[in-house]
Amino acid sequence: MDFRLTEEQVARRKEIYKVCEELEKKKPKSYVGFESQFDNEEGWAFHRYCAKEFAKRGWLALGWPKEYGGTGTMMDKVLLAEARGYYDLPGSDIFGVSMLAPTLLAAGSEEIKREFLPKIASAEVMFCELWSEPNAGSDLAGMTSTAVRKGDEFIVNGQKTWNTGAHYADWGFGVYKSDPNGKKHHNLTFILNNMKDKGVTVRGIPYMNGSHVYNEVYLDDVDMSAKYIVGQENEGWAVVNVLAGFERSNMDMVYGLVKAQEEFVNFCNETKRHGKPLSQDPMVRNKIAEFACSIEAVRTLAYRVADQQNRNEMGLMDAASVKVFASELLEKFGQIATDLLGPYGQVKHSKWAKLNGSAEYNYQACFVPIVSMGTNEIQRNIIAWYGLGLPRMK
Amino acid sequence: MDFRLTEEQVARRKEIYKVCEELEKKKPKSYVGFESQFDNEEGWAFHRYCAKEFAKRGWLALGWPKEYGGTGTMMDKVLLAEARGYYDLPGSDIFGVSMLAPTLLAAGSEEIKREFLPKIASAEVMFCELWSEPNAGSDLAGMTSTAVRKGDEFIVNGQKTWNTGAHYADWGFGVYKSDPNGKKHHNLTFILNNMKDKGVTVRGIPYMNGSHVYNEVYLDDVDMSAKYIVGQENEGWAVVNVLAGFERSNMDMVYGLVKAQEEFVNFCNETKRHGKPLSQDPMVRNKIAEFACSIEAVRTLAYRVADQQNRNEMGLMDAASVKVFASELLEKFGQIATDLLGPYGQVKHSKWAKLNGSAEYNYQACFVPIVSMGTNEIQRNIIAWYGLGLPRMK
Amino acid sequence: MDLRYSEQQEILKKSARDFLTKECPKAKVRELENDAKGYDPALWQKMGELGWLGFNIPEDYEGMGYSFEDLAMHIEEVGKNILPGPYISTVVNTFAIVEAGTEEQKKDLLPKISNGNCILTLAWLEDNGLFDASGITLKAVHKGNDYVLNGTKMFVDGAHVANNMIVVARTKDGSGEDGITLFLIDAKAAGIKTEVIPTIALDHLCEVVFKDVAVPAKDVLGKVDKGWPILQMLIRKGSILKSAESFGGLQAVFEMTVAYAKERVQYDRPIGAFQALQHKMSDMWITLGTSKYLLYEAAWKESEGEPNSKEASMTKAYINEAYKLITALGVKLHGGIGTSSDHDVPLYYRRAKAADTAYGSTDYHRELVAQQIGMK
Amino acid sequence: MDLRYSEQQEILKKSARDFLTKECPKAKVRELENDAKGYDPALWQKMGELGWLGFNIPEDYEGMGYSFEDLAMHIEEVGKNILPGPYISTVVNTFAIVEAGTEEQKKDLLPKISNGNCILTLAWLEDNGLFDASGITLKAVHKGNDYVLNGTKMFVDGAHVANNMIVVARTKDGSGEDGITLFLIDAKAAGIKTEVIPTIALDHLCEVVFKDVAVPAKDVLGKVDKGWPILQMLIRKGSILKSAESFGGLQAVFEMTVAYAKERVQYDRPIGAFQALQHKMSDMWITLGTSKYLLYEAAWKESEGEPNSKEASMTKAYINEAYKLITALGVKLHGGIGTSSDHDVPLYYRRAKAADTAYGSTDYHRELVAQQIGMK
Repeated sequence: MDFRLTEEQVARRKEIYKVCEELEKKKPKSYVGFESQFDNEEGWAFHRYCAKEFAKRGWLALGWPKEYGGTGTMMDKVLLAEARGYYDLPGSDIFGVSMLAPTLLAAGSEEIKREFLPKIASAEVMFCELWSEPNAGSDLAGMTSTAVRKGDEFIVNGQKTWNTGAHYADWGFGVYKSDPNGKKHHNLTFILNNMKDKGVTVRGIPYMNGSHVYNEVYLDDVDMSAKYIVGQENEGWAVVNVLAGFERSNMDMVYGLVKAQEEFVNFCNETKRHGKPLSQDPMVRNKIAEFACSIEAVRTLAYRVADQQNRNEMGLMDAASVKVFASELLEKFGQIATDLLGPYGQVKHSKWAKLNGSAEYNYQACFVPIVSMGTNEIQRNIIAWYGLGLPRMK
Repeated sequence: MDFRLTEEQVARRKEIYKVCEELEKKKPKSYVGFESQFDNEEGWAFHRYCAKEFAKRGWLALGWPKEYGGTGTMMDKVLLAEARGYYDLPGSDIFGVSMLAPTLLAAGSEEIKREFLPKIASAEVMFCELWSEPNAGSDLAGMTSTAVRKGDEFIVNGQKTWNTGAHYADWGFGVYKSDPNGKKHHNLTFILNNMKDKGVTVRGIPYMNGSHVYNEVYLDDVDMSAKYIVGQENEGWAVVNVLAGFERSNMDMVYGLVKAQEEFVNFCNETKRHGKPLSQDPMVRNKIAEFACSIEAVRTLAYRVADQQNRNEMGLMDAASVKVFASELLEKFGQIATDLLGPYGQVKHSKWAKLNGSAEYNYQACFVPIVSMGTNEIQRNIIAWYGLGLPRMK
Repeated sequence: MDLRYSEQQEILKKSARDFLTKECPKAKVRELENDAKGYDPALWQKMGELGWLGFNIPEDYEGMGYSFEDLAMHIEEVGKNILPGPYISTVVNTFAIVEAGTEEQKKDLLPKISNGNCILTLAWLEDNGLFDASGITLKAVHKGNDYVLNGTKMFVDGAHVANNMIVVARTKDGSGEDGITLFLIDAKAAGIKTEVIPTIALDHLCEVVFKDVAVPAKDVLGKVDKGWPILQMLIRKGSILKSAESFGGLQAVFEMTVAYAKERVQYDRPIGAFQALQHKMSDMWITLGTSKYLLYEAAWKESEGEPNSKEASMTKAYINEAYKLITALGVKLHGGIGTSSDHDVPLYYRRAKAADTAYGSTDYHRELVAQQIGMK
Repeated sequence: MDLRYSEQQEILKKSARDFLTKECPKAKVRELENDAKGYDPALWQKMGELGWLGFNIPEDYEGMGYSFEDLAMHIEEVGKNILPGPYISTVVNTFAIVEAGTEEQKKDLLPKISNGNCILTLAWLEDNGLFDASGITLKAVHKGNDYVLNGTKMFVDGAHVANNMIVVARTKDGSGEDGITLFLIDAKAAGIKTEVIPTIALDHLCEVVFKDVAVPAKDVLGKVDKGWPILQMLIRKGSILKSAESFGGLQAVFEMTVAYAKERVQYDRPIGAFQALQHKMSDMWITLGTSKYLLYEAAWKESEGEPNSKEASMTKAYINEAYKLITALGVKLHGGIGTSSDHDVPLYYRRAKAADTAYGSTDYHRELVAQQIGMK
């Protein structure tokens, strides 16, 4: 094995960290955690600002083919995720950059690639995902929204839900039932639409901590152009699967944990309890060390995913492991950190908060990675069925 | 609520503890834990000795109707289990006293009750259970052993497995397929048999720590008399369910934990590490205290089960909770205790062992209560289906 | 031995349930989270009329004189429904007056509390966040007939709306248990500045700054320098009652989760048919059972006047963790919908974190348990 | 970056696998547990012939001179199969001679070890059970040209069959890291008494009593009083290699469990179709993945000569717990059959407990991690 980055990668890493370190200084005060980019105007503006800074450097098209404006490598993309995670920065549109772009590259028409890839690479257009429906969460088979073809257009009706950032997004990508009589897996169409289109209504679903991340999106007779179909008409299921195949390394989440650990260690060194630094409490040392071991373990596995992606292997099962493990580690850290803060564990971002309120923030925000992008329960099913070859329940 | 024992119960408790304290002094050195009664001649002799002592006092017929020699109350039975657990004593045949006797009382013919109840109460006869088969573990539907009726006899053939103590037991009780064409749940017969019968072969299955607890029992053309049927012919399934209904409070396991905690606390007080008693290590204090909370929690719940049994309510779901929780607590204690002993955690009962080797013993023996009497997984199914009313998988 | 709620207790519980379902629906709970006061004065009045605020006040002082166990069962229902405001604080702190107050203090305050005209809070913790005696540093200096208080208290429940406040202060140099004195003061006294701290449960815990607050000597509660045992008593009773509240919340989340699992269909079946989820709900059930009798053993002993500080600490340490764990599971079993503040489960999840440090954290109580199981 | 086994490493692993499958079936593993020696001399000879005992010995001393990473991968296979006897001990302890031995010591012992003619063990721990320097109390007193050793060592792997032994002794008063000296001695020297301790893995760890054992000064390994850094190096390398063994065991149990779940039918379906079991096996898979790269990062750094004591301790602390957890799960997923000594899973379950304290327990290594992540 070889864990070493090439000299070029080391240099790139340094460059990326430097840019991110600078950007971090411009973070608005209200930006308290990884979902703050969606929570308010300031957060979204900062997201767009960072995105522009990255775009300038070609960092939103890392690993793409040159002909579509690609720069760098898949590994560079991982390095950017790492640095963004470490500094808790937005700026890379998870829907546009991480999900749609590779899907378009794999399954989009030349026309649609030429139209949208540059807009994604330049951070001109931000996307949202129109996916789950009230009765189709984990299971897309329950989908009821419809797209009825009329010449060059589809008339789309229905309700989508859990649409992260849909209240700020410029465009959306979604799947709709396009053939009421079609067989399962051959009755959906994958279409892009402008979120400003007539008939699109976005309504916020407040997150448990009061922040605005999720939305419901109502589609009433929305005209969507057939030229924005990705893949084939009625073959949206296949496109969904292509998209699901572009699992991320979750390096940003992992490096968020790395940073959280560093900050917590500093806090323990600086905070005295009963006249001694908290860091000298054997129980605290043991717990934080245990946590550090887990972080390092998942960090190395995330690098294995990156390594696989870099050689165009998918590593889907390892990626699922990273997703499950890192998100549950975040949950555990929220618990440990709030516990160790004693009564201060409950304090929200404010002048009284320790660690800028991050412990309380994680205590609630941890569910975002746990239940989104295929809940961890679903991930465990996937590992069991496709990774281990265990029989699927009937 | 009222947690107080009556004055009579307090006196009975004192009496039982006293008898058990005396018996404990006679424990052979080779008796290292709760399954030692089956492991060797010495253990089994001690089991029979204790049983005789209990029988003398009428303590093997606690809570039975007076007409069958019953003495005392169901609560007294619980108190005996408590004291036996605390002093880690055998003497109450789990199969005869705890399972078969109440089953006979509920479903046996007058004749069979008159024959066997006195032998159980006097500790003359010890039973084993002939239940699981190689392809019928949790699921009795896979049972293939047969009992073919010939006049007043059944000719029984087949193989049983996981038969605790069958190598010492005098009699067995089992279920066999008695009607090859009968409908499911109406094709089994529940019969008692003498383990010395011709055609009965017992072969040990060594437990992971090398001790002899379990057996396989081969039945080759064994004649079993029809007068030893419990319930109706072909209606053994109903009897099995009656028997399964006599869940125990598991008070013995719970009080085994109570004792383990006491011994461990003493050990920590007396053992110095880095010049200080282990009991002053904040991490040790925290872990043992956590464990103590859990023990007290399950102890109170076990008393709730006893309380229900005492008023002829079954409390099956609470009993399932106690079984699952206490057995997994024992597993956890095996882990914590061996960990805290450092390199001594791995040492078996010997002159080098700390705490008489109990930590290493529990580290392995914990699986006995976890996988027997319906594995904890099955218990969780039962709670979900019958307790919470969740739909059974198809 | 009879480990059932008595018939009378069942009636008590049902009446609390019915009242709260009607008077304090979740819409009101949400509204009060962002309300300046954080409680509903009209509702408080009604509770006073029903006797809820005088459960533990002797009949001589216009209270109901119920047993501690009855109170715990009542608070179980309060926790099941959620009731915003310093209700439990007021009830718990009242014990200090009942057990340690002078006749004058009792006559003055107990009827008011019982009738719903007095909110009583406790100014205990400080910015060091410690639960033991060494955490008490706020100074009360004897000057003439007064004591003069200077310092800052943290996490004081509803201080901004309280009428009276028990202040835990140091009247002697040192950091031990001796030299701590309780003062029963007017919460609006001159020199007191109160600010609401934003907390996870939005439960209006306050920072209270004392600047030269003069307190007449007659307002000492109990004896000078000997306040710690009274505070310990409050911590013990508060631990049990807070655990009763949490246990109610546990049940609510359990019931909601099982109901949702029966109703929500995915992959052509209710999600409650999935074994992985079933087993988690079975674990919730097991946790409920183990919590319940641990709690009521402690409560029953408190009623009977039997020593129970070990059981109280065990209860608090165990249920603290159970509540956090089960509510987190509840969120996850609900999936996306369980993460929305529009849903009820997160209301309990956030309160589980808040409950966890009220009257002492898990680690604090585990240390008390360690001492009482003989760890030297 | 390339986080795959190289082709050559795959070959190395396959040849170890094939050899052990043939030469060390589980029947032999069971037999050797209760054998007086605890290892198979004939097998040891063959391993010597194959070069297994000289993997980490430079070619100049008749070794193979493989990289540390190759060695770890080889040992992963050893752990997967289980190989009774002091193999890992001999390999790890050899590093002390390679890195700190005199030319004479090297010439004397390395070829013998490499050729399978010398079992080398380490007498480190004592009855205080401590892993840090303060645990070393066995005294070595300078007398003329000799050192005289008195004291007792515990948990010495295969001391009863070892040819040579590295003894960790105190040559200066105190309990710190300074004043510790390593002696490379004949394991059969006069005054040494050895007894096998019954342990969970029946792995023939010994009590070794030293009574006036005279050791010539030339048998000091490294420098007098400066043995601790060498021991630390052994602990670091041993931690990684023991973790590699455990990681192999983890895989074996995982594979057996998944295979059994596909094959065992209950309620008309393979038990692997039950979601509760599926999710546990998914968790096993996740644990395998996280263990693997943590381990090989540490091993790779060791090969490259990069500082890795943090990673080595993280690996040991993490895989210790993973191995115990996953083997316990393996037992439970197998149900009854998994609890029998006739079955292979308990072989690994018992070894997981044994592995856990070899080269330092989880808590010991977590403390080292705490120091190295900046906890003051």
